[in-house]
Amino acid sequence: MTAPAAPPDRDQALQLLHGMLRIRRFEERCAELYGQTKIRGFLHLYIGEEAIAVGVMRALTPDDAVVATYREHGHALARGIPMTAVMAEMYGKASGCSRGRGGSMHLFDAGLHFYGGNAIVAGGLPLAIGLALADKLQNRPRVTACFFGEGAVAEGEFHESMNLAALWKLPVLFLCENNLYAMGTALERSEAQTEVQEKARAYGMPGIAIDGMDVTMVDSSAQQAVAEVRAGGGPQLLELRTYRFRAHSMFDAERYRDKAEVEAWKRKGPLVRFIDRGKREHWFDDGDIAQIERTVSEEIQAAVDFAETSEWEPVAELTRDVYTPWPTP
Amino acid sequence: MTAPAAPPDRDQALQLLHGMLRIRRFEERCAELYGQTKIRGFLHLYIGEEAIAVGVMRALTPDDAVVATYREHGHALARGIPMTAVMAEMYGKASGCSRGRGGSMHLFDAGLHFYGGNAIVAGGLPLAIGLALADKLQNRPRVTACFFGEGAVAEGEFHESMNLAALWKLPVLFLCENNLYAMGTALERSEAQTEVQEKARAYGMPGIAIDGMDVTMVDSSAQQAVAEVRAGGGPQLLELRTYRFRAHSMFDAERYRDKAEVEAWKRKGPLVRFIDRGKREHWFDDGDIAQIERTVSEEIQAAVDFAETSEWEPVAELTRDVYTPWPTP
Amino acid sequence: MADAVNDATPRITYREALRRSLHAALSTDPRVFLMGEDVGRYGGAYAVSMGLLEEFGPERIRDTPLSESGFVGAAIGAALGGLRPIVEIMTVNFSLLALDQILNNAATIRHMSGGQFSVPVVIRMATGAGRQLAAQHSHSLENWYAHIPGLRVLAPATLEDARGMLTTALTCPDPVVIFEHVMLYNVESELAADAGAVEIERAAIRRPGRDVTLVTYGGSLPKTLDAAGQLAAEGIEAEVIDLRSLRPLDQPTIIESVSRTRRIVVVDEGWRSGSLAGEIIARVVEEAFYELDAAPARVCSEEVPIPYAKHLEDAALPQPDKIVQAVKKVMGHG
Amino acid sequence: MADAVNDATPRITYREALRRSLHAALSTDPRVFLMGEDVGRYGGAYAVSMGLLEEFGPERIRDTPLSESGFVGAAIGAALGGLRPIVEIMTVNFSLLALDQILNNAATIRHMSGGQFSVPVVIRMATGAGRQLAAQHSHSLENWYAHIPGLRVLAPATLEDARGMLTTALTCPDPVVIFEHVMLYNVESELAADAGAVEIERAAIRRPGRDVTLVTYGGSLPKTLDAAGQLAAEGIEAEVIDLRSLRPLDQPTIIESVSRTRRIVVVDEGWRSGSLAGEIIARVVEEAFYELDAAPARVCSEEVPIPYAKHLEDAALPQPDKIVQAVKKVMGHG
Ligand SMILES: Cc1ncc(C[n+]2csc(CCOP(=O)(O)OP(=O)(O)O)c2C)c(N)n1
Ligand SMILES: Cc1ncc(C[n+]2csc(CCOP(=O)(O)OP(=O)(O)O)c2C)c(N)n1
Ligand SMILES: [Mg+2]
Ligand SMILES: [Mg+2]
Repeated sequence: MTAPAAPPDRDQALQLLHGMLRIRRFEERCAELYGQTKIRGFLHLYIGEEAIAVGVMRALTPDDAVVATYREHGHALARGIPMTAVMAEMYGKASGCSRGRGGSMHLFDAGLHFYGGNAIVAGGLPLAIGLALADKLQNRPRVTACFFGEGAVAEGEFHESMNLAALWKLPVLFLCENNLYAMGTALERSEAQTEVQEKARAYGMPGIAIDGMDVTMVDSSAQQAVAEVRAGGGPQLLELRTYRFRAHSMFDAERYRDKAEVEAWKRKGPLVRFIDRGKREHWFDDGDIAQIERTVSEEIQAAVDFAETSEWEPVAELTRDVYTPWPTP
Repeated sequence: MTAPAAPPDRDQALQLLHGMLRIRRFEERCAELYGQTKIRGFLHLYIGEEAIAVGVMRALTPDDAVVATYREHGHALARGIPMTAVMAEMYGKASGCSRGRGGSMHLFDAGLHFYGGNAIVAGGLPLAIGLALADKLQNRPRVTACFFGEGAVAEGEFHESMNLAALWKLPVLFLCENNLYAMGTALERSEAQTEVQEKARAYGMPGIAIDGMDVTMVDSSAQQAVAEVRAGGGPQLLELRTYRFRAHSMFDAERYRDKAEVEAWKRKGPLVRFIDRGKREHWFDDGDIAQIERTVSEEIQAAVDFAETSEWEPVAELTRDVYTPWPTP
Repeated sequence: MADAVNDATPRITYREALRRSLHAALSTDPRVFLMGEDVGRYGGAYAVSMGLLEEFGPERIRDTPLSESGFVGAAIGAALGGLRPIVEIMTVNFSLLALDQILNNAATIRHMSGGQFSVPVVIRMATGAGRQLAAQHSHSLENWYAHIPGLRVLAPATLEDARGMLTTALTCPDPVVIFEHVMLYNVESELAADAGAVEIERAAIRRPGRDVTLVTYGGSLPKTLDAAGQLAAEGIEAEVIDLRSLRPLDQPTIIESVSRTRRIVVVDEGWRSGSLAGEIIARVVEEAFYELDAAPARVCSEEVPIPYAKHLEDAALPQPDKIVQAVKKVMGHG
Repeated sequence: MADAVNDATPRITYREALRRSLHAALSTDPRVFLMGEDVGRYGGAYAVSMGLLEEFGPERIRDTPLSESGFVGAAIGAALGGLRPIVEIMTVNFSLLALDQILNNAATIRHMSGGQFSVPVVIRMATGAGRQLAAQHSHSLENWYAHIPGLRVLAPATLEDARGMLTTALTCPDPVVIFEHVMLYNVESELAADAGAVEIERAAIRRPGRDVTLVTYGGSLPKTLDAAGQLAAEGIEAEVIDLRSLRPLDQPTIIESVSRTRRIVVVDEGWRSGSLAGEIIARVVEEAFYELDAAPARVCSEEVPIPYAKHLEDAALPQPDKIVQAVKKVMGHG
């Protein structure tokens, strides 16, 4: 059922590689900065799952909407929020993309239709329904891409949202990032039926499972799904099979899974695989990779510098933006 | 997939008829009493759906648990709560089965393991999960029968409860009383997938649809399902196809359905059909029916007399039973 | 139908005032739509939206499945998407199922995004007891909502406010929750043909008086006015303040009144502990402690799940006689 | 593991005190089991149940899917079915998803059934801010729960209470909600080897004083004691009351103290409007108006979704310096 992945040309391949490496290195730096207490609160790394955000975002137009979770650095960067603004947000600076209010879990960008960073599991799904409903009622040919983990599938809001989307034939693309664990809870300990895409059928919705570690496969599947949804075919569910290489958050001792399991998955990681293949198929060579690494590293350093030198929001501004300025009549 | 309905013998047939007529006439009287303002608040009549409560309850043992909704007079009576106590509850008297606190929507009986009368749509489902979990953890061979309307299927709690029951292989029998409407909302306007029993598959749970207007079919299907659940086969869903002949509650103008539709369903009603068949197959005759009507009418009159003459709870007792008497250590 | 709507009948019900307000909004702003359980074909559980489906069609008078979290969240999303949704939660009792969406999304997204988004959603719900609907269907949880930064919370107690608050709320860029007390729907009074938007941040003095300030809102206003009438017959002139807005609270109006009367009784159908009444009293003593001549008092619901039986339900709720007693005690005539 | 549990190390953490309490309950009562998200293999989001799965097995240390309403309702049902469930809701922030079950079932079934059923469920949850977890993960909604008739609500602020309240709650026939403040888990102090059940209806005076009464609970207790220390250095002797039980409230202890000190400041991490602090003040002025020499005051959270940035989060929450200032103002030194 999955679309055949058209091999990328050299430019596309370099873009995909750049997109993934950029997220990977950014997050590696974030982990270091966390150790240095520059970043605080919860920090959920996307390392291992980069192919999904990079592959899916390519399928969207600037007008489409994105709803993501607390594990959304990758989505924010791939969508185009400047790395400076994202890093400043992680620092809690006023120049952050959420003015320092949100931190790692709540990245927002109105111009890019990036509706957060939602830290309540499944809490973003109803929002996606509403965004898509607004598009439908206003006859806008937009798609809302709604990301969530496989853990969210157990929540009542998943069920309610899937049904509403299907019932009202809304242009929503549900993207279930199935990394097999919700914190320490393996999928088979949370779902009676573990084939997530099977759930879609209970709502009469098309649903397929994709290898989420293969960025070209994600890319082409997302292209096809987005096109169908945009054409008015109603909502779809893509289950993206992936794995998180790091701990759930910086507080997680990972007692629930074997090192060996993690290592096995790392060997199937989106970057190793794409680099292997890209070199084998001569899309790029080591020189290209080194060049990308340099660009990325410069971008990251610039982002850190920006964050470091940005101002703190004055405390006097604490309660701004609780309400929108509005004259009572 | 449904069990073949073994024809009842004369005794069984009379019991089934008596069970259904008793609920029908009781509720007809309740509607009158509502007009006389003896009964107040919400009154949700089960008229048209009696075959379900009567058929299912026969399959349960006294140790089994029942969880019902606000449309539960039929279930309460069929389970064995004395009609006097039910009627007194509708009057709000201290002798009512919930001491006048609950009214029509909240009939309870601890001795009969009748856990209410829940007026939050789908609110009883998680309770049923817990009751079944308690049975499982304590190795009690009990079944929890959980009734709900097809409207409840859209609620997140339905989804969460179905999954928990299936995941933990709990002895719950889910009984979806599909009367096609949730207040004024027809099933096809609330569910993308209208085959309710199909939903069960999303949890890897067996689910079948039954003609809920045929009491013998309900009886035999429930017997089989209860036996399988009790034997440790895990939860099951029975969808019981039925129709409510009266308005949703006493406030409903029924603008959402045609009189003709209602009339057509009435002709397929559980009592007409069972009486026709019973006479045709000589399970009983008009004399038997008249005899049952007399018994029922006497029981109802006795219940009304009991309710009329019962005492009101003294106002001084208002806040009793908010907390259980308990010595702080 | 459309004609009847614009017709200023001399006396109409609170329900009809709400309906006219919905009708006017739907007629004038194409971004406005109404969604909720049974708002369409059924006409609304409390018959507020009767006839609107026929006039505005099923896209704008949108019946929803029983999925409170889902459709309230969808209304929030639709507001983010540029519409002006009015979402009806049938009653406050079911709003708990949607509370996560209201608190963690509607009220929070603006601040959490650094001010990038506003969420102009209006959430209407029926509230309160008095119809013998028993414990699960008789809640008064206004104070929970009034606790939430980022929300505005309104309680129309008069026909003018039933007609006007929704209109104003729809011009507000932030989420507004409107509580309609179930005992008010059938209340009748006159309503001017040109009734429309009202301001939504100030309390109103519904009856002036010099001896004691009675502060209340929503479904308790008629009871409080009744009590004030009885007190007047005994020579006690009570000033009755209708809060109208529960968040923000119009503290100046309350303080000004109390500074004149030097006595206060708050009437609130919420359970006493943790009631909005407690908040009002706290504010008054923080702000005007030395203006008071007597200890403040509250008349609230008893701390019990509301029982079905009429005499028990009546005993559980604030009633005019309890208000009269509380006032007399505060006046030193207790 | 089992040995370590019974070992009275001189200093242990609040977290460890909770763990010992769970361990003792699981060891002594076969009806007790623990359920919740990640309580088993993960060891608990705040590591409270670390090691219990290995000792008691997956039936009694039951990991649940992310289905708050479902599994909290299941715990209520299991309590009806004769067990003594302890259900952990990872944090209060997610408890909104289960609030319908808690209010409309756990708290209500006893009364609504005319006293036929009790619901002996214990619901534990982490609460509060201070770890830079931002708006959706920093709520303090204790007062919402304390509003609900039929519940008991506890806030252990010390190791003795962390160890003992759960034990007592498990003997209680009614639902008990226990709030564990996230900033307390790492607090260390000594705990007697034989520490066990504590009574759960009375407030405790954590520091005696004659000049002003500071009422607080949970995560604000250390801040309040800190402030009291600073005040003492300036000659102001503050009495610090730890409420311990938020429902029922131990009004006599508060009134007695205030009658001596004649001044009160309430410290509460809830947002100011509709806070538990407001309720305390209302009760004090209703009951002991004439005992007060000064207007009561509160130190609460600012009315803003809690921001991520440390300096903003700090500014949003009660802090010792704000408490000191509030006390000085109440003392007339402001
Ligand atoms: C409603 C709710 N319950 C619990 C949590 C705590 N929590 C945060 S992330 C998480 C795991 C979610 O797993 P999944 O959806 O698979 O996403 P992943 O973290 O694997 O990307 C949990 C339990 C939460 N944030 N919201
Ligand atoms: C959570 C919740 N939402 C809404 C309601 C109002 N309500 C009461 S009954 C009902 C319809 C339920 O329909 P269904 O589940 O099909 O049961 P039926 O009444 O047909 O037996 C509704 C919407 C409620 N009680 N609870
Ligand atoms: Mg996951
Ligand atoms: Mg129905």
